[in-house]
Amino acid sequence: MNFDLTDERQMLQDSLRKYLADHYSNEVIRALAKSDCGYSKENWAGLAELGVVGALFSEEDGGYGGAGFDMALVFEELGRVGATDPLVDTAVLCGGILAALGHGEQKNLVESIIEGSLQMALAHAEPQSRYELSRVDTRVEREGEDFVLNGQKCVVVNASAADYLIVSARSEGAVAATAGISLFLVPTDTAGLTLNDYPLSAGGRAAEVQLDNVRLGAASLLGKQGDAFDTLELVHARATVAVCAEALGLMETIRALTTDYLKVRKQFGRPIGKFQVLQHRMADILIEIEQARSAVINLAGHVDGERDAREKHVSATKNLIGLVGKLVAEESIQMHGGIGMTEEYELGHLAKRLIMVDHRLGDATFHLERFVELAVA
Amino acid sequence: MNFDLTDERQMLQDSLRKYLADHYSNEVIRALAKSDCGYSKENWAGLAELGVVGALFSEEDGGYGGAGFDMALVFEELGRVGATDPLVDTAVLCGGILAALGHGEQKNLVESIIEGSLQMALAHAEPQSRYELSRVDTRVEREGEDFVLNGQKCVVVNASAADYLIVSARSEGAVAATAGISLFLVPTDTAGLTLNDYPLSAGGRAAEVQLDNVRLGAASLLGKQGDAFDTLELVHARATVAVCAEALGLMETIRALTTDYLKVRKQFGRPIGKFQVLQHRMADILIEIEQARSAVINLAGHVDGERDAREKHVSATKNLIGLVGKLVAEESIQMHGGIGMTEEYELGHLAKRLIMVDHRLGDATFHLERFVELAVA
Amino acid sequence: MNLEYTDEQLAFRQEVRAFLEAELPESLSAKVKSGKTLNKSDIEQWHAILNKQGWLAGNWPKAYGGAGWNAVQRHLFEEEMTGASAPRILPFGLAMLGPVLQEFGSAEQQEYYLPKVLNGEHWWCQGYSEPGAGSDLASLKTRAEREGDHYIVNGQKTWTTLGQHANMIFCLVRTAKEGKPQEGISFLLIDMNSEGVSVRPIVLIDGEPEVNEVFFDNVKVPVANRVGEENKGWTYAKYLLTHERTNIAGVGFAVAGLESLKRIARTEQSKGRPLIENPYFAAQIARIEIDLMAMSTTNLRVISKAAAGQAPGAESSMLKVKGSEIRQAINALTRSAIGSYAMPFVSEELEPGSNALPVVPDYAASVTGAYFNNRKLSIYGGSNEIQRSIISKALLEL
Amino acid sequence: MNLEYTDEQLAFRQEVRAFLEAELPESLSAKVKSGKTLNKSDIEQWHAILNKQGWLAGNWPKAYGGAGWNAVQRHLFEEEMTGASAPRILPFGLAMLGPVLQEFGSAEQQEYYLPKVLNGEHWWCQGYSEPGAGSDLASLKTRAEREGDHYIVNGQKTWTTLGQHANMIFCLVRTAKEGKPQEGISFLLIDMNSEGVSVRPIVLIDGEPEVNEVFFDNVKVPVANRVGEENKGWTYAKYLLTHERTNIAGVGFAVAGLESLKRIARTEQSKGRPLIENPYFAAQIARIEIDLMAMSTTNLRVISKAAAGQAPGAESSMLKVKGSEIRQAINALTRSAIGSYAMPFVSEELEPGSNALPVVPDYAASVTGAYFNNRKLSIYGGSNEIQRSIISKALLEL
Repeated sequence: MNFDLTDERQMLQDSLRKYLADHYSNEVIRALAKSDCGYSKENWAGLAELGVVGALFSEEDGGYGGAGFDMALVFEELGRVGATDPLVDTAVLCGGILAALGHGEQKNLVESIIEGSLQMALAHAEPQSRYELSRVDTRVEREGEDFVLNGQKCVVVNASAADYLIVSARSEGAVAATAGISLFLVPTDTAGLTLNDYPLSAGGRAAEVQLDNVRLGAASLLGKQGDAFDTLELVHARATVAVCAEALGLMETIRALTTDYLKVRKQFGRPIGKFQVLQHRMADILIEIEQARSAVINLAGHVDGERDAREKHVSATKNLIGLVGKLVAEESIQMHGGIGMTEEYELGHLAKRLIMVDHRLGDATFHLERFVELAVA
Repeated sequence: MNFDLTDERQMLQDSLRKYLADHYSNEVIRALAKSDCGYSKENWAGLAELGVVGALFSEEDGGYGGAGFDMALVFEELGRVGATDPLVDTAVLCGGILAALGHGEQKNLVESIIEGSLQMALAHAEPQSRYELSRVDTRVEREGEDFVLNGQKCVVVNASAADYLIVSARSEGAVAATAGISLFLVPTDTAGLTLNDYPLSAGGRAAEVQLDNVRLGAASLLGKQGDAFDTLELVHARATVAVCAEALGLMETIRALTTDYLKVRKQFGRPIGKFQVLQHRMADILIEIEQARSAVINLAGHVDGERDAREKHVSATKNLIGLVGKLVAEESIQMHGGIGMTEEYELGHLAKRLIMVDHRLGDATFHLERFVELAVA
Repeated sequence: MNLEYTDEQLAFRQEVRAFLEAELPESLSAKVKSGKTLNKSDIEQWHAILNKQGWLAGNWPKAYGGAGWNAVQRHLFEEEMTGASAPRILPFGLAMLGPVLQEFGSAEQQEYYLPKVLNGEHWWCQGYSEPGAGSDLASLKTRAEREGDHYIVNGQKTWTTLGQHANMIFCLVRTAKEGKPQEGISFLLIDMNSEGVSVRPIVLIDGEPEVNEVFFDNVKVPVANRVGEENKGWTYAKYLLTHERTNIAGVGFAVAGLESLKRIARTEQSKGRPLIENPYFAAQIARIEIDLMAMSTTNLRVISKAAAGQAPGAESSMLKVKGSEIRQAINALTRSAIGSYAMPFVSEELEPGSNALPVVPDYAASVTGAYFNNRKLSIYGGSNEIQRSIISKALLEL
Repeated sequence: MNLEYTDEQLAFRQEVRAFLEAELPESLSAKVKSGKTLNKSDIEQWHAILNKQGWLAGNWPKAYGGAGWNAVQRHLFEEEMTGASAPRILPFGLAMLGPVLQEFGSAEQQEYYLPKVLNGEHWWCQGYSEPGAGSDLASLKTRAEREGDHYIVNGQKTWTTLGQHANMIFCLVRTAKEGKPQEGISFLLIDMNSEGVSVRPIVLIDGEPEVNEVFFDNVKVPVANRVGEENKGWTYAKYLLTHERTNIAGVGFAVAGLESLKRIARTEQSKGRPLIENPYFAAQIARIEIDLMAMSTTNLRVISKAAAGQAPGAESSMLKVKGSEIRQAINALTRSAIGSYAMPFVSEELEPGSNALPVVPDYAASVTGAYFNNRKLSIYGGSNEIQRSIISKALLEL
């Protein structure tokens, strides 16, 4: 049992923290968040050069880490500065799928991701699927050697900046069956693919994706036909480590901002941090952030292990992070008062990102129900 | 729209409050609560003489009121002093059933209840029924003109002091069907009836009731065979007004005790009521007690009306009272500190009664689910 | 005890309902229902319709052109308004300034200003808060120095809601530095077109410029524009805050919000069934609905007292806290209900008639913005922390 | 980062487990499992078994007859103990007094008292709290006046847990009135059989006489029974409170409590199905379990730091607050789980071997009592309010 960072991870944390301090000031981040692309391609390249993208992949896959604790480290740091880079989408989700299922040239794309020269997006969720991973209504039909896809995907983060989408589609089985789901590697300029791109309230961009008779060659299939669910579940578990660690980083910065504000903001002749009510509420926030940190550690420590324990921790951690994130965001805005409501103060961007974590990969309610199914009943 | 008491109810409140002040001191109540019978027969007679029991019955049934607001008034006052008299059991539940279903001599018993000369208990709940009114596993078989009952009833409040039990039993239908439930008037000395009597932690007594081939004459049937559910539901709705109003009275006294304590108890050189944290928590308690009061008013105002609105308010109010009761009891103990944990301080008895309200007639969780079924989904 | 309205009250409600059915433009109610942004002319149009009916100022006495309704009538009116998705009446001139002028203004001020509030010639905004003075309102620093017939005003106000549309602002300003902070404050009416007044929008976290900063740089304000006595403004301000608390619980908004949430939860799917049938989600709706049922009755109890002439005291604070908590809980659960469609921020979708390709379901477009915007409910008008302190002092004497 | 124990640690756990399997009397574990009351001889029996193994004082150095375990070993031992439903080791002599004597006691005191703690000759209880001094411990009033070789002690202590069984009490007493309240306190060891000591049981709201008042009426205590210097007792008391905080989170109790809750919820029925399958109930279990999973890891993080020699500071306060909240939530939900069987109070059913006809299911008998009794968790050992103040001062510097 050891909760210290290894020397290698400590070095990564130090260099990443320094890079972020130099390139991810709050002003820069907030401007980038609303830019056409939603993040900075230069910064992305810088992260890749630093080995940050590679840290999310195992040595076997050409990276330098890839364990749960590597992801937790990287994303906590990114969260601390409120970064909007689509590392979850390109690297953890799509990179993870390519590493697991890619064959031949597909697998080479992992190298491009690690180098920072490739952007990707996972087009999996659908308007009616509500976080349920196995609910896929997009259809794939075989026509000769080709695959033809029809359907609709929603809130595909990073889609318009992506070189490729990975698209899920069903060839057989009921709409929520785990069997029968396949994944395809689809260049974003493929005919029949329509992207309706838009900004996200917490920064970055996403798109609604329409698939109208999208015809793909046999080589576009990732892994075996109808057999993608286990990989989807695994990469979503890994992505849950990422977004939960990001949330933790966000909480830490928000907590620090709020504590600082309580010391300088005066009302009724004294710093508001001298009011016992706010002291005790901050103490509760601190306690809950420690809970969040422990939940992230639990998930990071189990994500590389066997499936049942892994998924139990996925749902436990995502539920807890969703609830604590809401508490921290709402309480920090409340304690700031009016200033906390303004777009130009740095809290706003961070609080919005923190709230939005609950809308990715299943919210607190979804995972509470899932935890009951996995661990209670 | 009028939230004032009518003159008649104001008079009843005044006289009841005076009687309780004279006869229901906290010391007396706590001693009685643990006595062999669980309450005082003299006090009961006094209440009856005052017209308090009669206030729970309509004029048609020989009483002087019987509306939801009459019950709310009476039970709030009884709650304020922490009274343990089994008025819910004898008058609201059993008296209500007799008034609704009784024929001939059975109905005359209502008069005895109003006079204060008869005690009763409702033997309806069973070890597996968990607040579900229609779940009755006790069987009744017809043998000639007689009825023969077999089964087990649990936590029958006031059973051993009762002259009669009203016992529910099923002659047909699945175990949780609303149709097929009958009610019988059973003298407590009937052969085959075994009472295992015990004290309750919040005062008063109850018994486990065993029915082994309890043979009853045809005249013991209340109403029509198999047709008792609607009446059971109605009297339980009325009993819910009673226990919720009792809870409200308990909350008011507990709140006053706690506020007083905050003013006299000193720590760190000043009354603990000067600490902002406790002030704000007391403010929240006050807000929630107002919620509780409104919930009781809502239920009292709808209990005499049509079934759907009535039952929606039953579950809404019982859920809210359960949650607020727990908050008020726990917070008041916490703010008192050690003294609040002791049996000899008056808070303990009141807090226990308040907590135990959630274990009668369905708890907060049961009624949340029921409210969803009745009003949300 | 009686939860039912009198026949008279029911008739009044029927009258309001009929009026709204006939006169509320569908173009406006559709915007309100779907959470679209109302522009200036929308608000002016609706105020004009109400004014024509004599119902714009329900709380004003008839002598001043108001409807002269009692608290129950005002409540019924509010309830019907929110139920019909009518735009809300802006409170600044009508609920806030009007009563102050009627109580403390000179006859000239009443004659000059009150009709202009009603006919829309004056769009008022509120100049109370300052950057340094939030909950501690009395610590305000904007100063007005007397020079002959004028005050010279310098300073800054903030959180001025819809100040971008206003041509008039009522302000608390400091006219004396001695004594307690409360004692040197005066109440001034300032033309926003005066030289030296400038307005800067503040974009809130929902992305909308709802509030503003207002700067005063040597602004000349006639002494005649002072309401009441010099240095007595705090009294008038407190009076105003009491009146602002009409409908402080926001029951109508909560009821409409809950209905909208249920509608969405019937449309959204969870595992192939309507979301509302999911027990884990339904339980959260039920908890809010149960709280709202009780709070509505608390609200009626306070209204009933007010209609009988008893001034509500700390009960208003209780309604403020519980009311804002319930509305915020509804906003948060509605955000949960729309799932990943809470993430997009497509401001064009809030503008009716936009040509942008729709991204999210119509019911989802305003949900995230409303959630973030309504965090203000527990901050403004005296934060919930201030309200709790009021309650513990007034009702518990702690 | 690594959540797994080392091989060495796993071997230690195995050793503990094997010992408990072999040596823990089934008669004791059955009582613990069903929440029955342990009597004095039960506790003495279990202490003697542990002492024979050399494991009674895990936290003491070997030189004093302890096991000399580090924080991780102590944690593993606790975990196995609660997992096996072993009676808990009473903390008064072992976790509280022992470390104080080892750090501040004279050689004579160490030689005289420590072996008697281990062999059970002395049953210690704690004389800290007083009726007027709860969270404000330093305001204590029991006074000790010097007369030659003795102190004459007068005053009253309260909340003395299991004082009815004790023959020794360690007390904080006031030996000087000057200066800050903390400065005039001394730490005395008092024989409960001394003339002038009397004990009065306090029945708590669960109906059990767990705690006591202890009165001192001109009690002669040899000066040699003072630990450390006169008027420096506050320092020793604080040291003791730090040591009391070992296992402050109560993870083992929470884990056992949650398992018991789930077992009950699998037995209890709701609408013809096991209660645990009811989503409204299961959701509440799940929330607690998720919180407990996280808190267990927070606990391990603190233990891991302690094992590495870093003294836990305000982290203990965080564990105290969260740990007590989780345990109280488990108690409350278990009470809900047993439905109307929470109402009976049949004290005989808590006594094993009672001839009374059983009223409630065996698993239900102690549930309501435990719920009420464990309200103490957020009150004693520094109330949760005190802990929050410590956290905000130490970690947030507010």
